Amino acid sequence: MAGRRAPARRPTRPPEGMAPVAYFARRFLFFIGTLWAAVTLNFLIPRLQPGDPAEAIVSRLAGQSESIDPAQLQAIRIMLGAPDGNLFEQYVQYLGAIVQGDFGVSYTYFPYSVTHMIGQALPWTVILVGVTQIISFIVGTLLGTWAAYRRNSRVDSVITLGSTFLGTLPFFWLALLLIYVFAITLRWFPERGGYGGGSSPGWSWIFISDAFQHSVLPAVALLITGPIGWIIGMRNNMVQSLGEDHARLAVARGLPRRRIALTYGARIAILPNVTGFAIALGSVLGGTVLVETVFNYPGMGRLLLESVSSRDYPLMQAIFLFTTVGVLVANFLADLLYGFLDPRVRKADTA
Amino acid sequence: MSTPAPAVPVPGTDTEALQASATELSRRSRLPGWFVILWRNRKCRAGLLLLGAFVLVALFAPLIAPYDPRGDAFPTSLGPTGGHWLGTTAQGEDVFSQLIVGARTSLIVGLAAGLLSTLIGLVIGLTAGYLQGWVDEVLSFLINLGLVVPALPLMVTLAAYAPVRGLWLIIAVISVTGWAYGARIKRSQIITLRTRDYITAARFAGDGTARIIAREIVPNMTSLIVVGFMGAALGAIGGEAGLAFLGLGDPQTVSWGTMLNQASLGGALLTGQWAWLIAPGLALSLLITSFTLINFGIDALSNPHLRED
Amino acid sequence: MALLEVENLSVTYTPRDLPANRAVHDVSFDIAEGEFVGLLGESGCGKSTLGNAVLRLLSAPARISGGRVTFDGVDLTTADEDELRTLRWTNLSTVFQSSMNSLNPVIRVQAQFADTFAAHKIPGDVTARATELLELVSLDRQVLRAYPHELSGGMKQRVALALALALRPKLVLLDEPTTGLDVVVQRSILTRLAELRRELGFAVLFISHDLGTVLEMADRVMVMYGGEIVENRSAAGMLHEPRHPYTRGLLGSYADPRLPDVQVTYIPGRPPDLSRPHRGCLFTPRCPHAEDACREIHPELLPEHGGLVRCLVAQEDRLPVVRLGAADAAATIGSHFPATGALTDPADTSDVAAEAVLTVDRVSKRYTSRRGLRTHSVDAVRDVSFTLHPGRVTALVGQSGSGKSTIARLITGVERPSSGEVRFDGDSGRTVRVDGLRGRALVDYRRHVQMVFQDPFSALNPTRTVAYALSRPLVNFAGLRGAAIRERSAELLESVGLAPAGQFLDKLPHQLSGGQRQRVVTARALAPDPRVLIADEPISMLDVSIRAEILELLGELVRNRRLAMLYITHDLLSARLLADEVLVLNQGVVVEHGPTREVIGAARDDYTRLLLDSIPNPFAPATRS
Amino acid sequence: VTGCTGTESASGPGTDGRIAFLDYGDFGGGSNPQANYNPYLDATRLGATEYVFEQLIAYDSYGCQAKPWLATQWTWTDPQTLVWKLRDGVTWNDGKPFSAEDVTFTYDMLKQHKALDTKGIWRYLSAVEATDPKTVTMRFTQPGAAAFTLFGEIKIVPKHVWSTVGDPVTFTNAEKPVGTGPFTVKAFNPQQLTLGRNADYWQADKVKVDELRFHKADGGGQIDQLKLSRGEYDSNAMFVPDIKKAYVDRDPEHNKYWFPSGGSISVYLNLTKAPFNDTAFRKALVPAFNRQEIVDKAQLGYVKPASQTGLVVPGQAEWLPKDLPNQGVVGYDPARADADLTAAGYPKNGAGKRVGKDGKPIAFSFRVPGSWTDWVQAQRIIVANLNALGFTVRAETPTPEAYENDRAIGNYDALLGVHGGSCNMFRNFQEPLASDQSAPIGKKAVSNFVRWNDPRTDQLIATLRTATDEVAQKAAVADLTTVMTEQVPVIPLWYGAKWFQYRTAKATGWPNEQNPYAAPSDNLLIITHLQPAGNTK
Ligand SMILES: Nc1ncnc2c1ncn2[C@@H]1O[C@H](COP(=O)(O)OP(=O)(O)OP(=O)(O)O)[C@@H](O)[C@H]1O
Ligand SMILES: Nc1ncnc2c1ncn2[C@@H]1O[C@H](COP(=O)(O)OP(=O)(O)OP(=O)(O)O)[C@@H](O)[C@H]1O
Ligand SMILES: [Mg+2]
Ligand SMILES: [Mg+2]
Ligand code: NI
Repeated sequence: MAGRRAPARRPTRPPEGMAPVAYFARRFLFFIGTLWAAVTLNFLIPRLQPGDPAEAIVSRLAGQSESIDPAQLQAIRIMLGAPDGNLFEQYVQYLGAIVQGDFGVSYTYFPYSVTHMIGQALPWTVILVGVTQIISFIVGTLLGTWAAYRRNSRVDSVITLGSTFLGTLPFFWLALLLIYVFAITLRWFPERGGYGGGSSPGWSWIFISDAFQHSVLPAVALLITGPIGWIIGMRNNMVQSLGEDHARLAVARGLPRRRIALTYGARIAILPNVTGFAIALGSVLGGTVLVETVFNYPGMGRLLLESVSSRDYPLMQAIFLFTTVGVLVANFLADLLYGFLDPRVRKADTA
Repeated sequence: MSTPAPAVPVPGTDTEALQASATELSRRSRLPGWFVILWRNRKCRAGLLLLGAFVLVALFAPLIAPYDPRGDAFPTSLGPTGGHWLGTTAQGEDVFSQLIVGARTSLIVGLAAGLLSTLIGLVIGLTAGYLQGWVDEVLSFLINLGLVVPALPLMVTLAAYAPVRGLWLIIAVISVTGWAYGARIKRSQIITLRTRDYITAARFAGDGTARIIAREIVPNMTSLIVVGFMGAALGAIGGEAGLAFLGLGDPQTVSWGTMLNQASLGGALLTGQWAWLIAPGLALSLLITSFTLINFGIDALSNPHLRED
Repeated sequence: MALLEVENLSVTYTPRDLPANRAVHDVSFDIAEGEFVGLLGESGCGKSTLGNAVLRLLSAPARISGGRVTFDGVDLTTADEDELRTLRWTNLSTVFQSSMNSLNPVIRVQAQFADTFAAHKIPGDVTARATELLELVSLDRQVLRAYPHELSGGMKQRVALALALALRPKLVLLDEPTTGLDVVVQRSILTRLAELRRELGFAVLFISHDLGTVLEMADRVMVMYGGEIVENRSAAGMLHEPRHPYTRGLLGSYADPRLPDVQVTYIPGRPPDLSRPHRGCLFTPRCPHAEDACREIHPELLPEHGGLVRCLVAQEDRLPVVRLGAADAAATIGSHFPATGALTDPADTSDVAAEAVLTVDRVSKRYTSRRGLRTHSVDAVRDVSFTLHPGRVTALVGQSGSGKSTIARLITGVERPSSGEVRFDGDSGRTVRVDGLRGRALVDYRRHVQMVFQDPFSALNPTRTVAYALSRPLVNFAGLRGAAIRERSAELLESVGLAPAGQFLDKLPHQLSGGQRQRVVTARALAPDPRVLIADEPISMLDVSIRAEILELLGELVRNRRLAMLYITHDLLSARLLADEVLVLNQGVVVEHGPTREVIGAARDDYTRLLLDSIPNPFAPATRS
Repeated sequence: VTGCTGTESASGPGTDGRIAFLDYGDFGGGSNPQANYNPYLDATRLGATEYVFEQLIAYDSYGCQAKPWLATQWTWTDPQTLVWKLRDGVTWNDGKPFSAEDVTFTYDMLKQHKALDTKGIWRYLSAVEATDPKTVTMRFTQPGAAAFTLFGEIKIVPKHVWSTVGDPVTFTNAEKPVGTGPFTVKAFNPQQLTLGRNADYWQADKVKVDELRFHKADGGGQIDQLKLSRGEYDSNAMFVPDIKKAYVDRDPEHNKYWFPSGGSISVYLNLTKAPFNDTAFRKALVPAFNRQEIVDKAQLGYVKPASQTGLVVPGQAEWLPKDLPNQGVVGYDPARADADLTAAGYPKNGAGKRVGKDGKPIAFSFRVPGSWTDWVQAQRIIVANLNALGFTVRAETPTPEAYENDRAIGNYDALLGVHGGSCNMFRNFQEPLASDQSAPIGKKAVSNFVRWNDPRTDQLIATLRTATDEVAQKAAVADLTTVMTEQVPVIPLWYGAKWFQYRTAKATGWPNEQNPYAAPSDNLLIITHLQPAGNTK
């Protein structure tokens, strides 16, 4: 006998008589509250730690085998300027600046502003990671669907086992091998960077094709490891939903297998993945530290790693803020979207 | 109307089959139920065996490893030879010994961080989902916060700022950044479970909240919890390796991640020491694969329907 | 050639952790075109399994272990998926026992119709056709735009029925399509079904426990026992001259509640354990006419008296003759079984001597829910008052959705009333306000007040065995420890007719049939030996014989242990048999309240009369077509 | 390489005995470099500034010799006055003539904007004046000899451009930077920086390279090492493991390297704690470390064991006292260390543990930054050496930040530190040893992290700062090296290396061990020495 699920009861404590406006206002307040908390955390995390950006810069310049020139340290301290006031005043200033969209000047790229630096890195990350993320999701979902549809067949084994093995290869390692094989040995693709040394960034055809060639290997690395989660998740969910009575009845109704797989399996099985996907998309803004590092890709991940290691507070804070807001917004949208996709969802509970 | 079919034997001629399944039942019942359920799934069995092999290697690492993993008395940058199956590092350490000992680190990190973050997620998710009300509001807020604070960046930051980088720091960092998603999923799951009639029925049977959660709700979430645990463990193993690869790991520990990092720094590609570079990567992948394979059997734990095939 | 031919079909469950179970054994029957065939049988005897086997919808661990099913000349047991697919629904459709869950939760009703049409390449306007189909089952076209969760259980069942008829199939398999529906709705659906069948001419295989309905509607009735068909004859023949002792027993368990005197019997004993080998006739241990030969020889299903019967005694014509056609039929047939199993309606002991143990005082409940952006509220219960007394049973009847379960939840403290109060008079004469109880106090309260949940599919934890479910109240309230728990659990199972108990204790809910689950739920509620029992439809999925037996068990508890009971039901016969007084609820309001006999005998309220009129009466020749 | 589009074949020149282009390694500016040719923004400027701007003198920082550059001549008229004669015929690359105005403007700008004075030149200067268009006079607040080497590092910028700049601190100079140097910026994107030869350069005849191409690389990872080994760089400066096998052997004819020594890497003992405050104890430890093993194992044999004197030998050997055996490099001699320790009052107890004056076993921690793997490797050897002597030493590997912080505030027992290695003897000793560079425990010390506080050392350092004549300077340095060997404020173990790889396929004339005319970082000196390879292969 197939799984019977008790018809989900309405919550026992419904939000009595709450008007829709109030409901949205509440959700929005919740959103703002989380945003504020995240922003505050982003302010505090770097500041609560010991360390001096000037020292970090100088020691990076000097390298580990050279002694540090105190005069240089002094000059850099002056250049960066010490933050004014106590922590609270700094916090107020910080909030004020954020509201105005002013993130300050980057320490590592002085005198370029943080906004400028993020503007440089963001498109690369958004395009590379965003596109591969979406492709991973689509491919993963399709493969997972296929595997569940052909459960226990050879296709299922090939998909699940194959993707399991490939997908769990450590991804920086995979990246290295890809570079070695396809860039260094075969010389099919450039070995790193977002574009070649000779081309100048812009909307020219040459540049775009150059950038595309440079993005192939990192994209492949991301695509090999990306879909596994979606595949397994989708397959598991779908196996479950295909075992339910409504799917059994669909069989009895003589619906084509494909139709059953899609509307009675995949359509339901995809729901739990929506939030995960939204969060994944939201975190695209943070880039992928590892891939970008291995491929020297000029995206947010590498910028972040650099800002952290050289204690570039303004840059670090801004990147944190970006990723946080990205995930938060994605999360918020996913919640709203979920209500549309899953008619059963009890709106009060998705908060 | 057709005439009834000719006589057939008395019901129960397939006694042998019945007997067989009964003896099998008793033979198996000595093992814990969850294990039997997992063991039945072919892929899951392969995963369990693989994981078991890793665990054994990790447990007996000092016995298996031919040399001290940090002993650097050998010629440097050797390729695979009879004495050094996977060659030596640029410092003259035996790669094979490091690989064996590194299994320990990866397993410890995976299990500890997986457990820790699952536990945090479970406690917070379950409390929020079960109690609801303002507790839920507060905890949901925390969960959301944990969710939006970017994990890897935070991991990088914490690892970079912590004064001393021990293995436990890495574990703590990974757990602290990794619990939120699980908590969220568990919360929403428990919200759908807590209003089921059988939960109310358990209250009628006089069970307390703690018992209801532990005995009625959790079994229905086993696959979710275990999958969450494995996800966290995988994340931790990969995370440790990634941090180590970025140079943010604990250089004192021998782990596959530090091996990769050192292979990379030590110019394994340059000197053509493929074994040094490939071995830890493959080992890492196999370990993670074993987890994913086990995952195939997990569903049957909380969905008895899936136990039959 | 018949439309459906089933030959020597056997189905075996081979679960991994339990002994294999021959749920269906060597079953053969035919259904001719346009024929309406009823399938009766004890709960758990394999009816649903047989149905699934015919549709080839069995899933592991069940498999067809022998025999053939031929539909319209096509061998279904060997047909490949494509062949099956074209056959399905255009020729052969079904409504599942769990039809409440058989609609896709994420697409609208309209889409489910559209799917069906598209799959079989039926051209034309989906909306128009679907609207027409919904009208067949008396549903508004608005329903098309709804998602399944927005419909009530009865509506979902009707949608499922409309779907089943969508392609004008030649055969419809209905597995308890109306369980859980109140008599009025049930009546209207079945009347519709009969009309449709006349119009469209499809054949029906109708699985049900509702003897009255089956006998009234079917052309021919088959009776299953222990995985076998034991009798197969025309409905009239079955009604007037049942030949198999089991059939006779079943009929003896049925009566028309509207009669002035109602008496039913049940068949003592337990069905055979199909995981064990048996010799001889499976019914022998319970059969009043069993002879030595019965213990040795397994009888064949052979023609006899114009039907088929699987009974040596009957075949050799040594059965006592009963030939009935009137209202007293059932009672007389039942008398063939020992009187131990007899149950008459309670004497009008209208002494309200005992103090009320539970008082419901002007209780109302309003639900507010949000659908999209709109909120709307339902007054599920309005201003209801009544009392429960030790040693008395109060029946609560009423339409589906009238608020019966809501009252049960309010009384047991699962939910709080929006207004009014519920009071309980505890041991020490202390009165507690139930609507204010929390934590420990609530647990204490439930030591005395237990509830049988309406939906046995959700009231049992799918991951917990029967033994665990039963052990909890025994540990918490009865204070049992160790082996005593299992012993007492087994006793409880036996008392609700699940025997041998050992076979059930280690089963998981999904390995039980609907009726078996329902009895586990009842056994659990009885475990703490409560003073008040709220039973929400405790017998809706049981066959009439077990119904009678459980009613007797409950009746005994009421009489001997001075149990106070609120008995919620759609089944007026059982209300009549068990209850001292009846409350009729309509849309949350009590419309009639009085001693059972009075309410049933001389109903004043229109709605109550409607309820009574809807009860099927197979014995009234007028209703037969 | 497929991905490289653009200028690959575009540059025409390269005939008539010149080199068409050379491929160099990284050009600074972080992982995502932005156009920045402000020569004073050390942290963020791009490598091109080295070739666009010039200084008054070019310092050969290997041999520690000043070469005339924009200035042809300089004289100390008194210990506090220095007069520069500027070179004739020098023009800015926009055609404007170079004059003393530019020099005074530059120095005055550094005075006004402390953030630009990364060498701290105005710690010594009091005024810079143009006495005539070709003469600049500098006045010092005190005898200024100690500051002399710094002049080699101050790039001179054109007044006519920089005087119009609002705030030179945030000036990126991104559009066609104007300088006097041998190259101009030809093209830039974050992946590649291309410099073109300045045909009007004042010694244009010496510059044989038409184009320099710098390629973005991040800290010399595997990929860069591979590219280097395949000969894709004509010159680079990065760490390469097993360089002989990985680089030289791939093309022994052309692939060369030279790793001259940099600063000393030494054991820093916290001198405020016992037993490290005991000179005899420290002195006994000098032979306790297996420097050769560290060099071989942790440093892949690329460097040399360091001299206890604090000087870099053999480069600075002429500053050493003549009678010093083995130039102050002490060999590994655990037996002697053991004997000396016991003699100093630190015997081993029954359990083989070395005990302090208080009779308790001596246990302490030894820290190195965790991410510096070669140091971690060295740490292992050091700890093993110490434990072999009966100490109980914990190896700790904090993050570089934590390490730096604890080092500065004196919150440590023992760690590895770097000092010295420059041509400025004053700095070499003042930074690690002068008491004014120290601070109480808990406060950040500038650079005297061991907290050496010795009046005689301070006095010698003061002498070094003021002495303009070489004899006095040498005497002071010799005395300071004696302080090092006798009082052992720190224990140098090995010299950091300056990585330098070069190929002779296109160009010859690179500095190397045989011809160490410049350190690898002396870009102007090198570029004016390069010659086309005899046969262009
Ligand atoms: N998955 C299973 N594993 C083992 N036994 C099962 C399983 N499902 C059902 N059974 C057993 O098979 C028998 C027949 O079940 P079935 O559901 O066909 O009964 P039914 O006649 O439809 O009963 P009801 O009237 O209560 O619905 C029952 O005894 C039941 O316990
Ligand atoms: N949690 C809830 N939220 C909103 N409405 C509810 C809720 N529970 C019940 N209702 C509504 O209250 C009414 C009464 O429901 P209830 O379950 O008490 O009916 P019932 O008499 O038990 O019906 P049935 O015979 O079908 O079991 C129905 O209209 C139902 O839709
Ligand atoms: Mg059934
Ligand atoms: Mg109800
Ligand atoms: Ni290239």
